[in-house]
Amino acid sequence: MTLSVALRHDFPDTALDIAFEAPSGVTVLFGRSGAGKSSVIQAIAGLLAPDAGRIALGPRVLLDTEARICVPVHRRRLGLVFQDARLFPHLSVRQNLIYARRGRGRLDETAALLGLEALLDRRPGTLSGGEAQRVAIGRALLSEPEMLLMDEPLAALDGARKAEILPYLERLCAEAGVPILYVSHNIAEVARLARHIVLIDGGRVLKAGPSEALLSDPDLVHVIGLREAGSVMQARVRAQSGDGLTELEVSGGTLWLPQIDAAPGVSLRIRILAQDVLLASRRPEGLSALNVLPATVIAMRRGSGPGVVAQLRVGSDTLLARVTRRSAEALGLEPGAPCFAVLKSVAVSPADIGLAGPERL
Amino acid sequence: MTLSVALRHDFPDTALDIAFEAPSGVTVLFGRSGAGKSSVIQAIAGLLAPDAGRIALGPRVLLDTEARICVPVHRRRLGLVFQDARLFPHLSVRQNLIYARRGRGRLDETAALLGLEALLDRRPGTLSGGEAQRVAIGRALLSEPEMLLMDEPLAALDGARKAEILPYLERLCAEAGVPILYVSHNIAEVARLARHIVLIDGGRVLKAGPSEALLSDPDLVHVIGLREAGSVMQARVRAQSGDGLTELEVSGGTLWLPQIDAAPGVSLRIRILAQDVLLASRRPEGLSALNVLPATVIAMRRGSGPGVVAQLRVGSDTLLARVTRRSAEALGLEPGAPCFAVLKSVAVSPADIGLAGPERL
Amino acid sequence: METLGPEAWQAVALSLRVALVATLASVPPGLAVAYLLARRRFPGHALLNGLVHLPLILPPVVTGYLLLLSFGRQGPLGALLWDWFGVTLAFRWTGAALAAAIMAFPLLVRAIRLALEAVDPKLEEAAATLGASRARVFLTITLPLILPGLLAGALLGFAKAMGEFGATITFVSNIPGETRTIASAIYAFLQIPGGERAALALVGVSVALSMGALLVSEWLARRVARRVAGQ
Amino acid sequence: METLGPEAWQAVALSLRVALVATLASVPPGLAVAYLLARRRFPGHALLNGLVHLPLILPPVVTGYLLLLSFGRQGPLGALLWDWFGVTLAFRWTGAALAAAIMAFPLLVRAIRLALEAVDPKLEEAAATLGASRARVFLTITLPLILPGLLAGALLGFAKAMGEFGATITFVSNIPGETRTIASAIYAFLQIPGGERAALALVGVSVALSMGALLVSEWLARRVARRVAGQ
Amino acid sequence: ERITVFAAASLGDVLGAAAAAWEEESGHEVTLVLAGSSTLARQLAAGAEGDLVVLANAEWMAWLEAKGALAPPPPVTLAGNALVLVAPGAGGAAPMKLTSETDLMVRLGPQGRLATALTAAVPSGIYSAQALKALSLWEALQPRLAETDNVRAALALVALGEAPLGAVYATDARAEPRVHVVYTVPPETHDPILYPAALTAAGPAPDAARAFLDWLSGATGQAVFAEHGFVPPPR
Ligand SMILES: Nc1ncnc2c1ncn2[C@@H]1O[C@H](COP(=O)(O)OP(=O)(O)OP(=O)(O)O)[C@@H](O)[C@H]1O
Ligand SMILES: Nc1ncnc2c1ncn2[C@@H]1O[C@H](COP(=O)(O)OP(=O)(O)OP(=O)(O)O)[C@@H](O)[C@H]1O
Ligand code: MOO
Ligand SMILES: [Mg+2]
Ligand SMILES: [Mg+2]
Repeated sequence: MTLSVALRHDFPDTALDIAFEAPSGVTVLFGRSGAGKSSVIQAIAGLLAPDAGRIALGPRVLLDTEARICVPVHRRRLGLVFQDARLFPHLSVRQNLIYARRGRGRLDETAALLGLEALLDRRPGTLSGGEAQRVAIGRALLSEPEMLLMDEPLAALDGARKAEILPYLERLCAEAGVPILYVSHNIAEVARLARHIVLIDGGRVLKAGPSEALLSDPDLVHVIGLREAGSVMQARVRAQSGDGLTELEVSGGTLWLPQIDAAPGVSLRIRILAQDVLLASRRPEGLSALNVLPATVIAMRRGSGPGVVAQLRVGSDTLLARVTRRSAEALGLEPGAPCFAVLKSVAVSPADIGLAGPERL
Repeated sequence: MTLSVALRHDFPDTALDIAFEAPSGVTVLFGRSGAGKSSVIQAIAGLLAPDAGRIALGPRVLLDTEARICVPVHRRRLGLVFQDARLFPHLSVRQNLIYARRGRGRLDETAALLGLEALLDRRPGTLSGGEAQRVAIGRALLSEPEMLLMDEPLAALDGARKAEILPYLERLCAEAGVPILYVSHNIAEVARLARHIVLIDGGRVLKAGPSEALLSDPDLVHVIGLREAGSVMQARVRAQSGDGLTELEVSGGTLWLPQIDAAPGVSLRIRILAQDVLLASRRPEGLSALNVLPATVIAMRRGSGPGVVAQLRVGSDTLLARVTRRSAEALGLEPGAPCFAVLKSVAVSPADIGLAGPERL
Repeated sequence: METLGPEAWQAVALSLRVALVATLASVPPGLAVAYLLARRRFPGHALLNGLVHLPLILPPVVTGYLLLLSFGRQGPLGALLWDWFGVTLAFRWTGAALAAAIMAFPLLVRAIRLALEAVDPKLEEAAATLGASRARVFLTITLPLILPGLLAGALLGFAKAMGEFGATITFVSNIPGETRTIASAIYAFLQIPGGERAALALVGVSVALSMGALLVSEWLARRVARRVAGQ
Repeated sequence: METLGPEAWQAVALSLRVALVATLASVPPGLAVAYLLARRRFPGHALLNGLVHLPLILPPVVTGYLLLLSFGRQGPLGALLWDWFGVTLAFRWTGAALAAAIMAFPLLVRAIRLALEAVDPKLEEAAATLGASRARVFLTITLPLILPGLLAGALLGFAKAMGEFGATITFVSNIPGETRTIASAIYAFLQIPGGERAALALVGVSVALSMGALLVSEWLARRVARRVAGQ
Repeated sequence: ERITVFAAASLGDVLGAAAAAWEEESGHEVTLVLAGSSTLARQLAAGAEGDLVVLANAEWMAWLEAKGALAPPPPVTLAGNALVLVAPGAGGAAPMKLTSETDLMVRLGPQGRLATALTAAVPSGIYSAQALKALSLWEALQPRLAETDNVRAALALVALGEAPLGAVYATDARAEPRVHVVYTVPPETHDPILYPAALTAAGPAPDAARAFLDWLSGATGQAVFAEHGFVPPPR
């Protein structure tokens, strides 16, 4: 189910002019503070009436200012997690969670996932910031929406909690086929979840496309942040080794990564940060890095700093590596040059591995 | 100026029993959602009256339940940034910023730092989540407090904006001598800012101490998160090289890092993530990593996963490295063994470099 | 209260009944009108608002007279009520309740309206995104959140209904057991020399009853407010 | 309005003056009492609350009678005011303003109280952390935030003051040019044969004035509410 | 000189006319303060500055005298009035003869009520009650009364057709076109209806007040009362 959004709206000081398509899976809206992310979410949910626009979820037209269609908020069946939790203060956590009445049966399961079991009879006024945000997530999940709109849902949560919730969202998206439109500043979350990324800046779409392409686009390194630039590779589980590592097949060879709970044959998406890749002119030895893949330099892009981003071909995948200019010169890296990409196994954390959605198998 | 906190408070379902000292500089309260971080902040500010406790900032006793001392909130001179922005809805952004009346002269400067120049005449109701949070930060900064209490102030902000605000907070702390108590889930922020860390869990202090010690304590790796484990090294700027790199002197040798704007002789704290360190049994060659330091293994700690954390001595510093068990065995890493620590220059981002406060020179 | 004869107690009972019925019966229309005034912009907004305030602005006797003109047996509305429902208000306690309700209406509406205007529309939006229809949003979010204001308004209405005299006696006169409320009885006592004592005794009863209502409403409101504050 | 003679216009002017003075003068004590009732717990809380509601509960005539007893020249408070300040309220327009203010007081206080209870204490806390004393917090945060409620209360008070009759005539009588307000004048007209026409004309004027006040207050309240909502 | 006259509100128009004439004649000015008899009496007792008081009720005058609020001479009666029964409509129907309770009951019908002022408190109501008792109609009619706070409200009930009958003063009935008199209550069935007047003890302008009182009792004043339908006071 594809969400297609096209809207124009004038605020007193700024203007939105946004158009994008969000195919099934997770689409991340990414952009700096004030870019217009929340406004887009609100318009899709029906809480902001844009000056002009058309919004459709699959065959359902939710808004068409030309055709004077505007489905009321409560009929849109979109689960919205607000940037602020917006819990109902007079209802207990339990009552907040089952407010939508549809997902009652899954209350216990959802509460457990979000660590809310002990809080069910509390009132929102007594919750901590993160607790409130988790209730808000649960409330939206239990409304069994046709699509989830999540506005920085995990910003108030600690890493451990995030690591529990993210895979659930992923499964929901993959198994229940609920597409998610997700706002985040956190590129690790973005890379993990996003099948599709929409980069917004100053009320306009800067770039939109599959996450693999955007995250490994050296032109976007400055937008995404140097430290978070990276690429996404397709991989297939080959075997589980005894010592806690999983053997994966990528187009350019074999990767050993910390154990991934997936059966042999399963397809995965693996995000590799540019800065986690070392380059070597000959195959290194006696090094703690297990993964060494032969590569060819496609392009070298200089930024303003001392680093260069090397775009490499590894098998049929693209890999980014960030090295200093000094090293690049010392190693003689230039387009067409052969080299070896060195990748530490532990540099790929579970947060960087996502299931490839069924559609992409 | 040291903040000393000791307090007990019973909530209907949970209890707080917290005691710690926050020396000058930045102290970070770190702990999972619901641990009690915000409650501690509120108690220090005087917004939560604990059942029992004593809170003193330097010579000023703010609270002493035994001596029946309780300085009213408005006389505590603490600048508090709330987890929610809590802007005054009826005042413009400008009026919000200068509400405290003290720092009026620095309005323009602060607004520029926080990117609020264009928003000064707006009302809070029209701001985006991140914009509101920036106004809240500015409001607290402009109150010229004797201490800053910041409850996840940057959670709603994008990386670029964070990268602008963090150095400012650092300078404020170092130059103006304003201590900061900072709540954060984001270990990168923590490592960057914290001189002191207080780990809270379930209403109790799990561990407290200087950040170098806590962040490189392999026992705490599971609390901090595998991916974020690392160590902090003291370094001194030696020279700026022409190609955008800065040469630094560390106890174990020389490091080349992307340009750091600091004069030769300045002391710095550099955070190095365990997963960014590769180990080699002999000095590697033809590799894009510029920094190779001779090291000795102090200890090897196994977690539940496939990785081990190697604690290394490099000169007089401690360095953590995370490698797979398979590599550790292949390289023969065991306590006492010599090896080489390999560190990519680009792996240390500006966010990982902090000024060492004047007190620590 | 030895000074109070059975007639006086009858007046007390009647006053209670009139005030209670007036209060309860005016809550639903009060809610509706307050909602319209607080949330909707429509052509007759100012007119409706003015109409609601009229009983406050007019001397009570005038209100009573206008009620008589409209709801008396000869009045257009009174005739209608009689023809359609066989209901007659003139000289009935129901008429007294109507008079009390109308006099109390501006107070009730204003309290509810203030409460409605204090409800954060973002909460109602959140409920709508969870699939709640307008009616459900109102019943499950708005109504509970305005409950303290509703209670305050109902209390004001009740107190006013207990004290109302001018409009009531003008509209439904003073028929023992039917329309002779405490206030009418007090007035009657005050008209004769030396009647102050008996009036005072009735004033005492009236004050006691209303204070009881006040205490109950404060207690309820505090409970409700704590809930609404999410604690 | 040809039917209105100069005496009637005198009553209109007087009513306006009385209602305005009553409203303005009761705002500060109304604020104080509402603040106490909304924010403080103290031993006399229920008593103060009851006292404030009394004028609503009592038939106006009784309130007027009690005022006469206390503030009349022979009354204890009246004597005190006279001895200390040379002020006399009985049978003066100032007394009419006092009566109107007292009758309007419960409405004013309740509106302010509802508004106060809707203010998010977190905002006041935030102001305190910025070094604002209690007084400054009240003036810069609380007061602006309750302004819509204050306006609503003042409007109710004004409307009530315009319509007040029973307490006024009982306390300060019906002296042309001094205490004969519109409502008293209407009463006087209704007591004589053929006076209905003149009474009706006065009702018209009274309604027009109050509607004017209503429109102004609604407009103001809307402006203020928009500000308070942060837009 | 200006004098203040505290007068029963029902005397508003007659005293207004009288005052206008006297002002013309004497050069003094009159301020009329109109309210219910009980209100005026209490206010005078509480120190209100009235020079002359005219009530619709002898009892409150006696109460004032007992309080020492009056100055000599003793109260004089300025006028009298008659009690009548009125029915809605312009009239034309022959005046009724009240002989038995049945006649009244027939006119009231199964539902109708007899409008009066409060029979226990307000003068016209008290007179009505006395008359009904004297006519042996009280038992039957008491449950059928609609008592109002003043006689004008009772009149309004009849004028609007809400009550088929009402007991009011002749002066009120005379000036209300929407009612007609169906019965004049025999004066011997109730206490005489009197409007007493007196000088107050605290009045600041006793001489002028005395002059106005005398004028009212005199031929010119009495003529004004007669013009408004009042009957002369019994001598
Ligand atoms: N008024 C209250 N009544 C009951 N429990 C409370 C109350 N206030 C806080 N708590 C509980 O105390 C614990 C600590 O809350 P606190 O807000 O300090 O957490 P926190 O560490 O700031 O969490 P987060 O990172 O989610 O903001 C939480 O479990 C919370 O539910
Ligand atoms: N009602 C309004 N009036 C004026 N400007 C508005 C209004 N609402 C939003 N804006 C502006 O529109 C821009 C986009 O706001 P939006 O909330 O969509 O940002 P965002 O991308 O969600 O930012 P953040 O990450 O800080 O939450 C902001 O600059 C904001 O100030
Ligand atoms: O003139 Mo009266 O005292 O209202 O019957
Ligand atoms: Mg946003
Ligand atoms: Mg918190």
